[in-house]
Amino acid sequence: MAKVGVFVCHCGVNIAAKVDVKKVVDTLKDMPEVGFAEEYKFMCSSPGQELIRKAIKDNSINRVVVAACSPRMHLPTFQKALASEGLNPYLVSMANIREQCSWVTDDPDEATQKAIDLVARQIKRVVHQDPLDDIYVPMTKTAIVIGGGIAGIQAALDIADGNRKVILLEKSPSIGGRMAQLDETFPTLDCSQCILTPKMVEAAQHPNIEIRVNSEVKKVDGYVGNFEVTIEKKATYVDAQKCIGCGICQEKCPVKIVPDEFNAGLNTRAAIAIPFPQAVPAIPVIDPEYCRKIKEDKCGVCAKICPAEAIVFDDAPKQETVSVGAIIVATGYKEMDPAVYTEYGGKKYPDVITGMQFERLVSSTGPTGGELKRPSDGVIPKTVVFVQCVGSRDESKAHAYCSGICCMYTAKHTMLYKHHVPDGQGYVSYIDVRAPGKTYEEFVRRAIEEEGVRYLRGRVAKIRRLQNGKYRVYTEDTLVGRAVHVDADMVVLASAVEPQKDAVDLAQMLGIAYDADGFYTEAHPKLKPIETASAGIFLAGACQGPKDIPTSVQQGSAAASKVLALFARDTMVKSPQIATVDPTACTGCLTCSYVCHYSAIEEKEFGKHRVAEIIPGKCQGCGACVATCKGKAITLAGFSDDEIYEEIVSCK
Amino acid sequence: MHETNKEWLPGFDKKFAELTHQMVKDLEKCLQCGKCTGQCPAAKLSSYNPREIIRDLRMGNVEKVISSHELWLCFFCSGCYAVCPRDINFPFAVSMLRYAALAQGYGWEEVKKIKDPYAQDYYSTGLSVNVNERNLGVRKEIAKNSGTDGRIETVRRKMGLPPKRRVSERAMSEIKFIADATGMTDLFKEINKKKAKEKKWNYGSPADMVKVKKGANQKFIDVEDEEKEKIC
Amino acid sequence: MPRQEVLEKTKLSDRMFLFKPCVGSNKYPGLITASIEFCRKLGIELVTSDDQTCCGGFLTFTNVAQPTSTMPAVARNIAVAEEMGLDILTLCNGCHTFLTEFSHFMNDRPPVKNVVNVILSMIGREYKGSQDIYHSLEIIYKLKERIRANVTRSLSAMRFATHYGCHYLNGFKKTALDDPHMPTIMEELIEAMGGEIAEYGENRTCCGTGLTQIIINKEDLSLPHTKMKLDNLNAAEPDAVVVVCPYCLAQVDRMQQKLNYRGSGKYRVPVIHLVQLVALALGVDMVKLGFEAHAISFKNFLKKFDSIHSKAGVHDG
Amino acid sequence: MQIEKEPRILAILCKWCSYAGADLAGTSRFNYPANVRIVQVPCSGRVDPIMIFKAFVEGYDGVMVSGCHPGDCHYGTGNYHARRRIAVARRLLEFVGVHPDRMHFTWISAAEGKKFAEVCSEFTDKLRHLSGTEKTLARKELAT
Ligand SMILES: Cc1cc2nc3c(=O)[nH]c(=O)nc-3n(C[C@H](O)[C@H](O)[C@H](O)COP(=O)(O)OP(=O)(O)OC[C@H]3O[C@@H](n4cnc5c(N)ncnc54)[C@H](O)[C@@H]3O)c2cc1C
Ligand SMILES: Cc1cc2nc3c(=O)[nH]c(=O)nc-3n(C[C@H](O)[C@H](O)[C@H](O)COP(=O)(O)OP(=O)(O)OC[C@H]3O[C@@H](n4cnc5c(N)ncnc54)[C@H](O)[C@@H]3O)c2cc1C
Ligand code: SF4
Ligand code: SF4
Ligand code: SF4
Ligand code: SF4
Ligand code: SF4
Ligand code: SF4
Ligand code: SF4
Ligand code: SF4
Repeated sequence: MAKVGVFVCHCGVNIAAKVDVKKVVDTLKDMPEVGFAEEYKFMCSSPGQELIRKAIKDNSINRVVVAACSPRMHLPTFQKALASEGLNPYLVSMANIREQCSWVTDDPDEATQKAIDLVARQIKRVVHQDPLDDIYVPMTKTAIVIGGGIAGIQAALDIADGNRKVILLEKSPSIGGRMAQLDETFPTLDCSQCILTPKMVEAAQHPNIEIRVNSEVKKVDGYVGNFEVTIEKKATYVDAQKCIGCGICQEKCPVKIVPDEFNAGLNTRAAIAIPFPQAVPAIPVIDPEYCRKIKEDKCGVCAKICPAEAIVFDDAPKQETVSVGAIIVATGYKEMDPAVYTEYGGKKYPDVITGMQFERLVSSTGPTGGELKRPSDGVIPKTVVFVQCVGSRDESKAHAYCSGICCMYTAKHTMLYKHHVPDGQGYVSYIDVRAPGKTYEEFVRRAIEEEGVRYLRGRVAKIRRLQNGKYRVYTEDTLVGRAVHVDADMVVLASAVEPQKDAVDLAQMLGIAYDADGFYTEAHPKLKPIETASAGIFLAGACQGPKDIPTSVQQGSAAASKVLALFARDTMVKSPQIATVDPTACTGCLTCSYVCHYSAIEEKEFGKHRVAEIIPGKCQGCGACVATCKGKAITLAGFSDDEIYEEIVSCK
Repeated sequence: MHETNKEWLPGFDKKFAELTHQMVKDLEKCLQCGKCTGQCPAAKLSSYNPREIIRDLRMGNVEKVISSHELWLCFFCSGCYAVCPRDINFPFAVSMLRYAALAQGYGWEEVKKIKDPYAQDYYSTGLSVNVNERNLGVRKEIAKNSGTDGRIETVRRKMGLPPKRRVSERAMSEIKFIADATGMTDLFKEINKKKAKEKKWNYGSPADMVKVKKGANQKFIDVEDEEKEKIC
Repeated sequence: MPRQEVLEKTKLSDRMFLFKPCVGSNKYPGLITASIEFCRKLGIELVTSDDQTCCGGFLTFTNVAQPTSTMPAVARNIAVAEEMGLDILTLCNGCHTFLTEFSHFMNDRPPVKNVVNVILSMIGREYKGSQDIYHSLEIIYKLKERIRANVTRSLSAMRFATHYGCHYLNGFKKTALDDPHMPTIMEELIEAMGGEIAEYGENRTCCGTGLTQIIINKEDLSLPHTKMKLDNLNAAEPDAVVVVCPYCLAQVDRMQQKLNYRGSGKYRVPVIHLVQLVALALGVDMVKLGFEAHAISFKNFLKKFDSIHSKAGVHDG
Repeated sequence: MQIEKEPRILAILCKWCSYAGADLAGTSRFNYPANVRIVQVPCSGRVDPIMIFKAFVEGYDGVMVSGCHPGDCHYGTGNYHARRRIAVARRLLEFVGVHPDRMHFTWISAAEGKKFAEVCSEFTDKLRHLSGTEKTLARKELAT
């Protein structure tokens, strides 16, 4: 038998000035459910709470209604009071007679009347409330970081330093990501490799980090604390255990026509190659599409010459499943292929290149050894036009969003250009310069004021190659309203930042959300920028949206701290206000599973039937499934039909 | 700088409400990026600037736009639409704006120029192009090339065709009916009678006014000089 | 739209309605005869009707008539083809644009369509919106392999520049067969017929007709613009320039004469419509090509063409 | 017991945005009609059309459902589910003879206390102007 204790608060004068508190108590104390009723000046104060504890002890009440402020304010306070007396904390309910009554009603009579009504409803409701137990979930305290760019490396290092094991998964042959390809970096112009390489080495040598390159996720099962991730390692045809990284194989390999990804396709490399000199690990991989041994059973030079006998031509992909408690997704971005920009020549003009290609052209480890020569004829370009927003802010051809980093790297490019070609003239075609980071605006001003770069406000309309080998770049100088053109030796397109090609596939494997463009969606854009809607899966770096290095690193560290916070406990506590399916009522239609944002609903066998089952670790308690289920087979603890309908019905 | 009246001119909005409201909505998408103007053939040769016209419309300077010479410079090449990152169909807007101009009494001298060769022919022959070659130079060339008198009628006959393309009686009576019933005929008459209002505005930045562009419209430059004070 | 999708949507039938363009009829009659003849060779019958008039849409976009007047005029022309149950083949970027745009407008807005049909009912016609409207590029490109197989007068050693004009590729940038900035279909067609390509930078530049600029601002805008284009074209030294629109044809052809007359240079690149070129390669009777109606002479062109063919021992079919 | 003749409103509010918005109306002392009764749900996606029918059967004159603004749902997409379900519910209401305007669906964020108070007042006004007959009819039908 439910015996409800009712406690009405004055909140100083906040409530009592409008609501006749005494009348409330007097009216309600005779309700059959009520076993005790009392008023007090400040219910949330220690003496106020003591009142509840005492009533539980002395009057053996087993349900509590506190009529006071908003439950958002003090529900936890009163739950604790119940718990301290051994009563289940979910057996308390609050009537909000301050925010919803005394503060918004003019007339004292009306207010009192409303308060009585509000409290009565909670008395009716609390009777239907069930005791609930917090959910504890055990967990595996190893994390996996998917993607070995700067964001992933940073996250892995921080978790490892926090003394937890972490697997750093990278699909390419080396960690480092896009940052490894950059020359110097804004806003300080320090050399990218100089600051990145030590981190890559540190990650490789850290006892808590296991780097797995050439590997991809194939399947993800489980939920926070207990994920099962199936990883596939691609065939590389080189035994990483044996290889000593001498590089003789790539020197001797006769097939030298493989487009060099690291150099953004500006040159070619051998069929067996270490991706770049500073790669971690520095172990070569054979490209089976080009290797003559694999394709036509000829050659075999590398195997003959390898001092470590590391070449294995009969290599095959291998799968393995690992158990982890948390996942960080740090798969980064790719640069858009500007081929759709036929007005800029598509891919027809050899000297119209992308930002990344420019990075490689000025890099000392690049195809020209750091000498800036244009691709078509090796001439040093004396006039270069840098075109911003190519593929960004263009919903017609590519993306509506702003890529965020290209304004800054274009300013950087103009400076690098001036450092390489002091007598050259750089032009930038822009719409708006977006430079809101610390010292960013100053950086752009430096390009304009000190390096004499001409910033032309107007989007490039078209590029035409001239007979003399120059490129005529047409635009409007919108600040004076005049159609103009510049004859350039080379054009650099700031091509948009795009999600990886397989971004959506991975998201679907992980059960995380992604936006219309394919960037992963954070749980809340402001307050949960690291979390995904799925517990235990976190985001870092440019896979969530275009980002520069500082922000990618910040997010890597933030994701690591989320993982460490999760791992600080031995088990996970979850709110018990989640949904459960009554398998005897469920028809197995699984409509509920379509509305669940957290993929918490799965199919299971129940006798001869197939029914829905809700995974407690995944359910977040939104109740969307409850409203969807036609058979009323689902109950949401804390917000059951009984509880809500009682509130609706018992209104007078 | 801007007109005080930020609304469409009275009458115009009522008549073309559906079209114009959609159009104005479309123009709101404009990024003012200038890609359109950068490739516009008319902008290259004159003070015409599609981006600026959009800007003016967005700021409510409607009368300035519809009373301008520039409104009548568009080639309708749709190059601006082809490059526009927001898919703004500007030539369509120009066409509508020209109706707006006419509704307010501007631009009649321009449509008069078009009406005479094309519309007149349409009304009398069903085709907007006449078989008579007005340009004697061309006729001379054709005569040379074909060994005839250079008239298209003759060439057509030589090809085994009737002297000019036939349009059936029925077709003629039908299009005349449509023209009469829908007010086209009246409009043709009106075009003849209309006296154009004097144009009030013209575009062009101060830089354009000092520097005569190669091949640019001399007439406009003159006007610009007169109007300089008004603009600055 | 990717090219493949447009091609799949393009339906070939053995009878089509040839929508006669005004300029094509009364200035360059070869366009119509060449079309009929080459299509006949490929097994397609092109049907025309004397009930068809000027498309009518033109009058709207030149602002000499209100859309409320031209909408029924356009619908009437489409209805003529619909009555025969034929899809429409246009030879003019303008006809194609106006017929397509107006039919979309009416199809998307049943009330407008109804009003138009009230007017049409008074002349005993009805606009249904049941037939497809095609640009000649779509049909000819779809016929590419058939054309390749039926070439009797190869265009080999002849160098052609192309001019696609504005309204089809630009105006229909989302639905046209090719890219508005870097189209290649005409080049592919020319190469399929054995010809060579003369590339020039201003390929995608407007011819200068500018719908109305040839009238409104002829001297100040249209002419200088066309001159600029022609100068660039001349530098590529083509044997002819191929167009897909009679308005472009008229502008490029006639303005050369005008500029020559004024002594502003020497311009003598013959201008040929794609249908004439296909007809030429497929061996259609030369008279039917109507080259004699062009202002710029085909004399040198044909001299070179004939000399190649007599060398190769090929004779007219 | 309610104030005679004043329309009675049931406001079903999501816990994260709209309930907090109602709280803010209180903290900011934006008065609104006293006949509004609030029921908290975790998410507007929890709202089942039956709740709305139940409310009309129980004699409410209007039902208001509010969740987070599109894109702001704490649970990602709950408010979109709600929007869809409410659209269906509205048609059903019309079918059984309840004026569809007696149901109001809106987005109120945690920062929109003022909006909450305004919506309550405007909705009350609107209900005052709607005649009661068709609702009574509906109640009879629903009850049987
Ligand atoms: C031309 C250019 C110049 C730039 N210059 C600067 C600069 O000067 N300063 C600056 O701050 N920023 C600059 N940036 C931005 C910088 O590159 C990014 O901020 C940074 O690389 C983002 O790091 P990330 O780790 O998030 O992603 P990435 O560097 O893209 O790394 C992601 C990694 O994940 C791997 N991966 C992807 N998918 C999978 C998968 N499914 N499974 C396993 N692994 C996967 C990839 O192979 C890659 O190694 C520049 C960008 C460009 C394009
Ligand atoms: C007009 C305006 C509108 C904005 N709108 C948005 C928006 O729409 N969206 C958005 O994302 N961001 C917005 N912002 C930015 C947003 O306000 C900041 O990003 C955010 O408040 C930063 O949070 P913070 O905790 O770093 O600093 P703060 O909010 O400044 O908090 C710092 C706290 O530290 C306290 N403090 C300071 N010194 C000491 C000391 N010595 N000892 C102890 N305590 C100290 C201060 O009293 C203060 O409470 C806006 C900013 C402005 C100015
Ligand atoms: S030759 Fe052998 S040991 Fe040396 S890098 Fe190649 S595979 Fe490794
Ligand atoms: S076997 Fe393949 S990888 Fe090795 S040297 Fe020959 S081609 Fe190169
Ligand atoms: S960052 Fe700058 S260049 Fe890049 S898309 Fe945004 S505005 Fe354009
Ligand atoms: S200072 Fe503020 S207003 Fe100015 S550009 Fe930066 S962010 Fe924008
Ligand atoms: S919607 Fe209800 S009946 Fe259908 S599967 Fe889910 S719980 Fe079972
Ligand atoms: S309550 Fe929400 S999170 Fe839980 S199972 Fe149902 S829909 Fe999924
Ligand atoms: S190209 Fe489009 S978005 Fe850019 S200025 Fe022109 S109309 Fe505006
Ligand atoms: S359609 Fe008009 S505005 Fe657009 S590019 Fe052509 S001439 Fe310029």
